[in-house]
Amino acid sequence: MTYIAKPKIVHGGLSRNGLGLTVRDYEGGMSTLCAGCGHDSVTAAIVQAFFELDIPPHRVAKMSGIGCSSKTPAYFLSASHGFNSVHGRMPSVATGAAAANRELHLLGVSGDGDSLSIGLGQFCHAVRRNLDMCYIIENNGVYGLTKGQFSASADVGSKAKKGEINQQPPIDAVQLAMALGGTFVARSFSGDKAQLIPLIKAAIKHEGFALVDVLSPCVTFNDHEDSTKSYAYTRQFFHRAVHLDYVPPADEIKAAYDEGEAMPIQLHDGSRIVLRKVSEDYNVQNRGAAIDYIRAHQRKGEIVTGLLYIDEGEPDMHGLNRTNSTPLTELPYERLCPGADALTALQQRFR
Amino acid sequence: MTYIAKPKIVHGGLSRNGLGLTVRDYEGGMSTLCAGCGHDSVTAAIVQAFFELDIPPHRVAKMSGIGCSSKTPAYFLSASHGFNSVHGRMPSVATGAAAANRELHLLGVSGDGDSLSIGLGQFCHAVRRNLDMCYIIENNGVYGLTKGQFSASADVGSKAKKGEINQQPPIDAVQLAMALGGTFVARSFSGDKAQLIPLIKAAIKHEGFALVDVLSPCVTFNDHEDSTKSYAYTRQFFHRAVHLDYVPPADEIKAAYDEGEAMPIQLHDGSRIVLRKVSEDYNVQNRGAAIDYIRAHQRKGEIVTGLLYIDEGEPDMHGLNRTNSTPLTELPYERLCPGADALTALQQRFR
Amino acid sequence: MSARAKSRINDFVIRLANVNGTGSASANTLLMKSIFRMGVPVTGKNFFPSNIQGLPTWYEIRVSGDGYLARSGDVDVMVAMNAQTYQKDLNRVTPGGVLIYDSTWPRDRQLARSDITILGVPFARMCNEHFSNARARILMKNMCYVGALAALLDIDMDVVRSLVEEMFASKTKLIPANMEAIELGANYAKEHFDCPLPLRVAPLDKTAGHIMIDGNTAAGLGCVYAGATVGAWYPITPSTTIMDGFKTYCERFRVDKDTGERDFFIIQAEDELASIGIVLGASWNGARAFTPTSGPGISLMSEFIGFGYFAELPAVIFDVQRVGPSTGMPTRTQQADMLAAAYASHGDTRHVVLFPSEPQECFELSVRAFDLADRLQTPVIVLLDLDIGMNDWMCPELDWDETYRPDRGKVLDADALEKTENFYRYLDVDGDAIPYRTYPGVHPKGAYFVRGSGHDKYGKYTEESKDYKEVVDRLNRKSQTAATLVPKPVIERSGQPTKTAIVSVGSCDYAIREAIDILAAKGIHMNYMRIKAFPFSPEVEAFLNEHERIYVAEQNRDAQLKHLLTIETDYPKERMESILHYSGLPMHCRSVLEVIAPEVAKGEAA
Amino acid sequence: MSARAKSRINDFVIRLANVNGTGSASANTLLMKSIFRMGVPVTGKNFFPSNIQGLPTWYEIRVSGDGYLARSGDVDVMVAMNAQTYQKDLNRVTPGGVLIYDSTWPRDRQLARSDITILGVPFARMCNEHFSNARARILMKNMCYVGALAALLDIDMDVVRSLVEEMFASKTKLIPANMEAIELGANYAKEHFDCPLPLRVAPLDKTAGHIMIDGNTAAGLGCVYAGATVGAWYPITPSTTIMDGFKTYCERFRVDKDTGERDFFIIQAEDELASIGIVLGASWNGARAFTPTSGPGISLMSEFIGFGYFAELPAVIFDVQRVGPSTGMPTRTQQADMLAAAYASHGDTRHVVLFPSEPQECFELSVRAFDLADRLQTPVIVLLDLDIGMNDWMCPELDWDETYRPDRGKVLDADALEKTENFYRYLDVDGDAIPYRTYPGVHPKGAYFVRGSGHDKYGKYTEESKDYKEVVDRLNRKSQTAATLVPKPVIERSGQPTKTAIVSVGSCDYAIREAIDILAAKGIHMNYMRIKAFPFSPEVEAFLNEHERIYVAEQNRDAQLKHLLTIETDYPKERMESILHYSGLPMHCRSVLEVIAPEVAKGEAA
Ligand SMILES: Cc1ncc(C[n+]2csc(CCOP(=O)(O)OP(=O)(O)O)c2C)c(N)n1
Ligand SMILES: Cc1ncc(C[n+]2csc(CCOP(=O)(O)OP(=O)(O)O)c2C)c(N)n1
Ligand code: SF4
Ligand code: SF4
Ligand SMILES: [Mg+2]
Ligand SMILES: [Mg+2]
Repeated sequence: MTYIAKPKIVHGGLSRNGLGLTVRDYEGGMSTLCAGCGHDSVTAAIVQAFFELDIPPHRVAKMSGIGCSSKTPAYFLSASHGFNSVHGRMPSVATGAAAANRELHLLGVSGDGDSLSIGLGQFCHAVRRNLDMCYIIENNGVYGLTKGQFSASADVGSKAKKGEINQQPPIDAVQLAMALGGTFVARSFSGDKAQLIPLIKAAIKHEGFALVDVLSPCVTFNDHEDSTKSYAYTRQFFHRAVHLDYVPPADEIKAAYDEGEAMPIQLHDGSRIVLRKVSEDYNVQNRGAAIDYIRAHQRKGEIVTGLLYIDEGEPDMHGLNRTNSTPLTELPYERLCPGADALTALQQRFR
Repeated sequence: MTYIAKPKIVHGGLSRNGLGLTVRDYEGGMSTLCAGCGHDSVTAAIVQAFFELDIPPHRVAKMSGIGCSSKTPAYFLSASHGFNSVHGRMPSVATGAAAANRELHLLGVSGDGDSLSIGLGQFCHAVRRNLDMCYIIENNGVYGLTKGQFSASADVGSKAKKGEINQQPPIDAVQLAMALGGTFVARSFSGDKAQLIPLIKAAIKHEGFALVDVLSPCVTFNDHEDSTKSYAYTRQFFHRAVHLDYVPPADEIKAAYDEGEAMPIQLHDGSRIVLRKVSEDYNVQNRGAAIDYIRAHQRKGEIVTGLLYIDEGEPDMHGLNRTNSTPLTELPYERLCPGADALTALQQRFR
Repeated sequence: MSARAKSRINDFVIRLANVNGTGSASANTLLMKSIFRMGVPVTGKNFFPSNIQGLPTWYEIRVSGDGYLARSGDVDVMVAMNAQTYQKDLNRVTPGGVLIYDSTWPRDRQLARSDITILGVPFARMCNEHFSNARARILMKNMCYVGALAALLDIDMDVVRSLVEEMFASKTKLIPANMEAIELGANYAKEHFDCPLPLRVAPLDKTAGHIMIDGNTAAGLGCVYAGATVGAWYPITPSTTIMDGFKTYCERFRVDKDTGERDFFIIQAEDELASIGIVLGASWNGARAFTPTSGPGISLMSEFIGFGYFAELPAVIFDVQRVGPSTGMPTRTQQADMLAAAYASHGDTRHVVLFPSEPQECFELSVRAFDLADRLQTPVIVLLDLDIGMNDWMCPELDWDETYRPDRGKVLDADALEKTENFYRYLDVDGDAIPYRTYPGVHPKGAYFVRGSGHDKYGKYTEESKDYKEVVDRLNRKSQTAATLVPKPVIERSGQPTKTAIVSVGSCDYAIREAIDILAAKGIHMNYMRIKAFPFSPEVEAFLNEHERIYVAEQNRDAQLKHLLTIETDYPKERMESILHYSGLPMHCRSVLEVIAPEVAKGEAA
Repeated sequence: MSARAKSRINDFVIRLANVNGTGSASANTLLMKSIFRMGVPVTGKNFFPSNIQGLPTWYEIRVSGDGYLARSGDVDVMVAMNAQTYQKDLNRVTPGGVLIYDSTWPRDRQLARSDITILGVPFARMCNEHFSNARARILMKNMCYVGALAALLDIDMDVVRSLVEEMFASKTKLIPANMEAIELGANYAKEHFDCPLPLRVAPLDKTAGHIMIDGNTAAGLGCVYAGATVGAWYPITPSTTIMDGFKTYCERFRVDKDTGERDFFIIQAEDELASIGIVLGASWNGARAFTPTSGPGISLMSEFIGFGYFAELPAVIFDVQRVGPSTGMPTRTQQADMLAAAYASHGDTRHVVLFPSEPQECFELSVRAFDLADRLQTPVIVLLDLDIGMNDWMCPELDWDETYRPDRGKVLDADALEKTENFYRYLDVDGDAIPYRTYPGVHPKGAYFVRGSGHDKYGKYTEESKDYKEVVDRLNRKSQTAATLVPKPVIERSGQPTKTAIVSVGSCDYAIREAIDILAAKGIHMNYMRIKAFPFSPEVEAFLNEHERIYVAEQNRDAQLKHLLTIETDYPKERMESILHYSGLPMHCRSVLEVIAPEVAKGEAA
């Protein structure tokens, strides 16, 4: 974690975002992960995404559980609020945080162990509530921090470093989120920044639960031959279904897209994403078809990536609750307390 | 629970099963559920299924969590072993029981609260392990025992007795089990004994995790108008996709079925189930198609019932572990203990 | 002659035996409230099974002009409406008492007793004759016995009528039928028996300024008044009605009439681990948040409670205790989660625990719990029990000081942060072991990293012994600060020189007060301390030290309160003796007398 | 002059500073084992960060001809291989000690000390010159410092060689390179320095009949020998290697050579709630089942532990304690889960807890835990800690009594059931408060219903006070039975008349023995009792009562063992004084001396 302070040298030449901040202002402490760990690439993508979105760091809450992946919030956005909770239970903490202050940007970073083993129940229920947050799973098929046991996302037939072969079918966060009514479901690869950064941006801007399942190889325990979560394997079987561009609210959609091929989707704050199909037969707004497509490719050993499903029409958790649009934490006490007279009046019933 | 002893009168005229037992021998204590509760019908179906399967009651372990549904093991098979565990955690107890003695028949009875809220994680992981058990969810969309709060299976728009309308998308145990690689997935209705009994029989005989999600209305808290889990609603929107007959090992398949329409599937112990499509376009051995079919009907407000998916080819939990075929509990200690010489020898490494 | 035997006017117990799911609850409340409105102190205890319909249930009303509102253990009037338990109910009647049964059906001649008065009223027959609807016939039987009792016990019929009118204010159509049923019963009684009985109600003026309310509703209301905005829960008996109460009043007071927008967020979580996670997340983010639960929930929450302790996050947890261990008896009462609450979670922890004794205190301590949680930046557990939480208690009217403003503790707001050089989350700036905190999003300088792993006083991750110890040692000191901030014990001195005292908590209160009076009448004088909070304020130990002998009365098997006193004070353990009541039923004074003065207890029982 | 200063031969501490993930562990083990093979008592403690690669890590080897194997607190030889921590490592050396560093790069002249000897060896340069592969260059540096130390400390090179040969028995190709690296270091040292140093190893005969093993492996092996067939777990540091150990030996001894069929089932559960659920299910069904975990796991398991207590199911739980509260410091040691274990779960509970002090006892008590769990039909928690569990300890060779047969307790088998009239699960037939149980499926008469809800002595559901109390009162008596069955404390008397004693548990043992010897040398005599189990056997209280003053030494902030003694015995609390060590590092004798005789402690430190 932020054990080691990273020297912060601002180069004169660094570009500044709309807030006048440089990318350095979105960085965090020095990573203590293994050299080459996929998670560090995700960290870099997060830094870039927030920088490009002009979000003030202190308006972001970084939520995590326990694991190598869950440590990463210490390595980005050091000026943001961090909450490193207990193993597998970050979704509930995020739910409470969201309930209290609907305006804070919530970014969850979790691992496959954290979200799909111990945290599976909480993860599913957060999807179901359509909690407004960007939820990244740094998925490596193993428990990194406890030294390489298979996680629930390990594929059948994948071999552990010590030779053991996983026999149990994997739990796929993407298919699960689809089945549970998730409103933004994406998959990517830590090695593919070009895809990952716009995805994270869109996920942050989506109003509701935005899952980004990122294949993020563990170089120490799961990057060998016969692992299906290694860099080599992922690069080989990686299949882009859709290409996504993120367009900020003020900007014009600049690139020219052919009709029918490109589809702009408006997000709640006026920003848009422009989707281009890479694969002919993919429909990002049809849940059933999307599931089929993913499953069909999965049978071929292929990993479908990109924004796989989006529904901007569903209300988020606050919409369902009809919460005051002012964050609850900003309501003055006077508004919350019914007062002495009301107390007297209501006690009539108790006589 | 078995508070009240039920008078056991064996009528001379009762038929006897292969073990010479009557259906009375498969009954339990007097139910303390509300008159008309769907769960009592499921109880009756369980009694009938075990009676017809000639299973000695004491070879059955009845596992449950907490809830009205989870109380029911006290109302059937009183000569069986019961384990009423804690709320939502029965799947793990069943997993341990199965590990210890692979020959005991495991029957789990749970509720939608027990399995889909607090127990969601354990439920999913039991499916994933392909634990050999028949797992019945008595699904009423509410928490009966705590007086009628919505459960996670409540449909969007369903109205509670006190008027509240559920807004969150339901968690569907059937779709979840499909997504998690479940090898036997069925849905039925407590009011449809003709469908339920053979389903439960097949589920008991299936080697692996057999889910039977039974719509089982709660007359006290969720049987009013505007509830989508009421008797009336279920009867109306109930849609049989497949018809199932269970045929014991020794028996001939008697009924004549048209080619193509009827499909016999052999179970591990030599018994068979014969499936007849009610609906043209249903394929019980195609996971993707099954999911699609269920989802399509769901969009129309219809509840697809019957055996929805079966795969007799996957190894169960013991198959995956390659456990000794003799139950672990029956292995003599002498076989388990490596002995003094081995201990001396292995300590060479520690010098 | 026992203290209670002195007068049978306004001093007896009615027990109503019914089947659950038959609508007897409102009839029983009506009966109790009628007595209350006559100015006579009264209390009602509900004994119900852990199921929904069809099993025996009892409601016990103690009428006590002297204001003794514990369970007495006697049954002076039994209303035996449940054939299934008739035998048992008959046996339960205290000699000299009265049993009322439904004489629609012939009573087994075997089931008789010569030492009590047995009165038959044909409730079912009368209702069947008067009402045509099947459901009404069942419901009206209940009203019918209320009528009979009103006549027998001399309850003011005008009071009954006005209560019925209030009960059905929104469905006035139902009033006549209900009154008819009541009158049926009353008339039958008047015609067939000498009314009133010697054992009866006489108007008094002892309930003015009081209400009848259950502790859970009062606690839920307290959360509204404390300004809580986020409530997370997973349903569990007997805590569920706390959230019901919160919801009722939030819906009444916190929904915008025009837009329907809500100034609160209630989350029915997927389980208790999620409930407490939600509370911690919301509290961290600046809301006042709480969760009601019961024993199994506390066990499930214990990992997160330890997190809250170490990361120093406020949280308010209500544990409405039921009978343990494990699932135990969910509809029975006990005080057996004290150790589990005080030291919840692995590692060295010590939590703030509050012990209300009745509903008015539930309201008060629920507000106080939020202030303490914010001030001390730590989880606060409010331990109610089923008896307090689910039964209707007579208690002082709730009142509200309009000048109250929440104590949010040491929070640096945007202005303060703007002026601050550096903000360090876990630094003991003021020497009271309580550091400053910030709410997320308020100011760039306020950002910090919350973690349950080792951290130093600046909030940085650490694995250094020195830095770690600095933090846990401060937490230990914070616990001492807590002892000075929590509510002080209630101390009542006998007025006579004595070196003996009773120490207790929560719902034991009435039973102990009654016992103390009885003992005093016998010349045995006792001081009394009711502890309201853990860690113990200095007054607790000081009080102990004044005495040579302490009786510690509590409702659990293992003497958990005594354990806490033994661990946390220097008072010699050998001078403490336990009074343990753990049957699952509310405590009565006999449990106390039996230990302190068995001979007096015997006299009482006679 | 302190006891240790007497001789610098076979009496010093080596500390090796490295970066984790660079393969130093096997080099350090090689070094330690070489000394062990020379017959000299030795111990190794690993201080590692909670990450996988790139952070500082230290390994500390204490060499003690007298067999004092606690951490000493001194560093006599520092091998400073990590540039990042060089300054800190330099400061850590005890005056008069030696520091060895990698002189490949020039050393900052500022970083010097005149009171120690500083020796530079160009490890990196030599390895870079000798090895071409990048990974080998890193790994061989470690072997190189082993060589240098072997020369400097006079370690027998033949012993080193044979150990290297054993280490690489399955990859013999690697032996020459490793030996080459070792010789590089040894030769450099011999050429440049006076070898050996005054501080050195001399052969002894004190390790015969001993092994070097970590507690977790020994515990895992114990589970194999106990006949456990089902192991469920969720990985958590520092308990993970218990299951690794179990697995290793099961795979060796319990897999059918021909069919590959396994006589065991290890289930990696989805979390700790599931692990304990699996264990309870398997135990109920007749298997011996266990789960290893650490603090957070115990918190998560507490609901189920209470279930096991109330439903009376055997279960064996290993809690390898780490620093709490919450996530705390996962790679540091502590004994702070004692209260959490003893009274885990809501409601009145009291669990059986065992406290092994070193690996051999881990083996022994792990077998014993299964016997007790079966005999008492209740969860048994074995409390190790990170120091015992993950460090290599010298301990007596494990031996096995071939006549041992598991005590499965009171189980009615098919024959017995056949003869039984009626089987009632919770009936106290023998008066020892332990009822009879059956395994499911064995016989029709053996069926019963397990539940965590209220049940009577026949096993039937109940909500009756009397029936409920009968069962929990028996459970209380069962706890007394437990006290007579658990391992008795280890008591060591000073041989001199004394009224003072030290009481402790677990891994404090060596530190206390060393302190006792030091104190004895100063004429301060102390008796000693090491508690091995809870509930305390009668011997515990008897021992306390023999003394006027008791020091309770333990590794936590809150004096949890003292709390347990205060609650569970009648020994006056005011006569107990705490010795608390909770830095997260293994205890050393100074913590003890500082409390008992500060002047002695000072002398020792000098
Ligand atoms: C309650 C609890 N159980 C177990 C652990 C130990 N633990 C820490 S991280 C981890 C697994 C992490 O795996 P994953 O989430 O996939 O993260 P990765 O390290 O692979 O990025 C486990 C089991 C814990 N901290 N808390
Ligand atoms: C840990 C825990 N939390 C909460 C409860 C309270 N509780 C008992 S049953 C139940 C819900 C039961 O719902 P479901 O499983 O759907 O069963 P049903 O009664 O509807 O058949 C709850 C919340 C409990 N017993 N234990
Ligand atoms: S162990 Fe794996 S997941 Fe953890 S930091 Fe190293 S490479 Fe990354
Ligand atoms: S409350 Fe509902 S679920 Fe429970 S017994 Fe009654 S009808 Fe059945
Ligand atoms: Mg992982
Ligand atoms: Mg339900």
